Amino acid sequence: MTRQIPIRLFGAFRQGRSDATLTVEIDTDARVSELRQAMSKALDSDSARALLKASAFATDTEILDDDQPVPEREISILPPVCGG
Amino acid sequence: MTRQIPIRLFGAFRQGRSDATLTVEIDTDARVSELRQAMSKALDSDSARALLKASAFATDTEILDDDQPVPEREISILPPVCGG
Amino acid sequence: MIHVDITEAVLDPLAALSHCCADSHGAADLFIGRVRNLNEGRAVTAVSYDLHPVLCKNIFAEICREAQGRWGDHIHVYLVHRLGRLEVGEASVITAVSSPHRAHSFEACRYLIEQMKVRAPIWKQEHYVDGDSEWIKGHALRNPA
Amino acid sequence: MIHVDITEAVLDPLAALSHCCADSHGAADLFIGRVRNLNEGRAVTAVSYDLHPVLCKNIFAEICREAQGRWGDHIHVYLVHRLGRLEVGEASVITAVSSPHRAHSFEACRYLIEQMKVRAPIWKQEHYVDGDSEWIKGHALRNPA
Repeated sequence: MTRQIPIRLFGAFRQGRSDATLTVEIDTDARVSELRQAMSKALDSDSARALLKASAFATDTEILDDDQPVPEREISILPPVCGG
Repeated sequence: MTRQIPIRLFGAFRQGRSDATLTVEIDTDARVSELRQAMSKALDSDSARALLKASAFATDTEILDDDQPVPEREISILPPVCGG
Repeated sequence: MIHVDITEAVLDPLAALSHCCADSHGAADLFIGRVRNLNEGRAVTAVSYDLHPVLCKNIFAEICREAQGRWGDHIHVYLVHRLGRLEVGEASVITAVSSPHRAHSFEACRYLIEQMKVRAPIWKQEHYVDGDSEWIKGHALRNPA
Repeated sequence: MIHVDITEAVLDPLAALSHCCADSHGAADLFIGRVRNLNEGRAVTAVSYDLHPVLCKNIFAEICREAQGRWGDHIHVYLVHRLGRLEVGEASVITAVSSPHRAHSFEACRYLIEQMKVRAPIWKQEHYVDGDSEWIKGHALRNPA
């Protein structure tokens, strides 16, 4: 069994894209590390893949660890931050 | 030769006084320490004399040391400060 | 009292100072971050801020609660960040704290801005005089693998 | 740029932030001191400030120049104190600094208020709920004899 995960994109991941979401397919019981692999395959440039390595997956309430199961909630990918 | 020195009063030195100046007489060539003695004699309470010991004489531009000659300028007596 | 927000509207320092005020508070410190005309030697004309609204407000609230944990539940805390495109000189963030004595206001206000910068999901794209633009490198949120 | 003043008018934080602003300054810190309703356990209703106007402005300017000496001539510095009778909650002093980066704004703004408190010829008479009033003990300006 697999499921489709729409990943919300922010910051540099939006560079040169018209949409703010990237959808990938993972196993139903996949962990965040597998989501990371699937997203890496779906990205179209080395610079985006390098950015992904420094980026965190998150829900609306928490940053996810790589060994957590992917929760049934909206998932975002957060590049390194620089507010202010 | 003596001269009259009007000393501008601030803060607690104004407590219970209608005027903001206390005039004392010192020798023409007196130093600040002598002005301090003259003012001490002119004060009417022990608490004011105690306050004077912690207070500084000053012009509009500088705090005066006790061994300086009393300058020919307006003189103020400044109790310990607490702005803000 | 805690107030956090993200907004596309111009930031209002007086709103921050109204929030950070109480009869028992003798001190308030307020910090404003503004868009600079120069960053790492490049002439900047504007900055676009992208952010994750819900997570951002959650993190802001968490940082504010931490400040109250460190400097006292009675302190008033304010943290608002702007969203969208800002010209040079416009305020991107305001943090403010009021407290009975000044040391806590300064320390807590500084804490808010320092923590916000490394933890809040906010991204900054600089627009340069030469027409180029670039997403600024920042602090990784990813937990060490 | 340095702005110092003493005034009987209500203090204006926006004037401070307008002064502490430049295209190259990404940061501004502003401190407000306000009259508290409690001091050393006594309920306060108001405070009267007395000060030596000319010497006060001279000392303010000296403190501001020192801040520029320590954190750079380019920083903008603002220091204004109020005079007269103030009710609880009213601002007695505003200090503010803007600079390219935030650390200098925080440090210099703190410097202004700390130095002002121990060096400026200003005196505070507290008025209490019970009708009593008292001149507050402060920091001696007298050079050690």
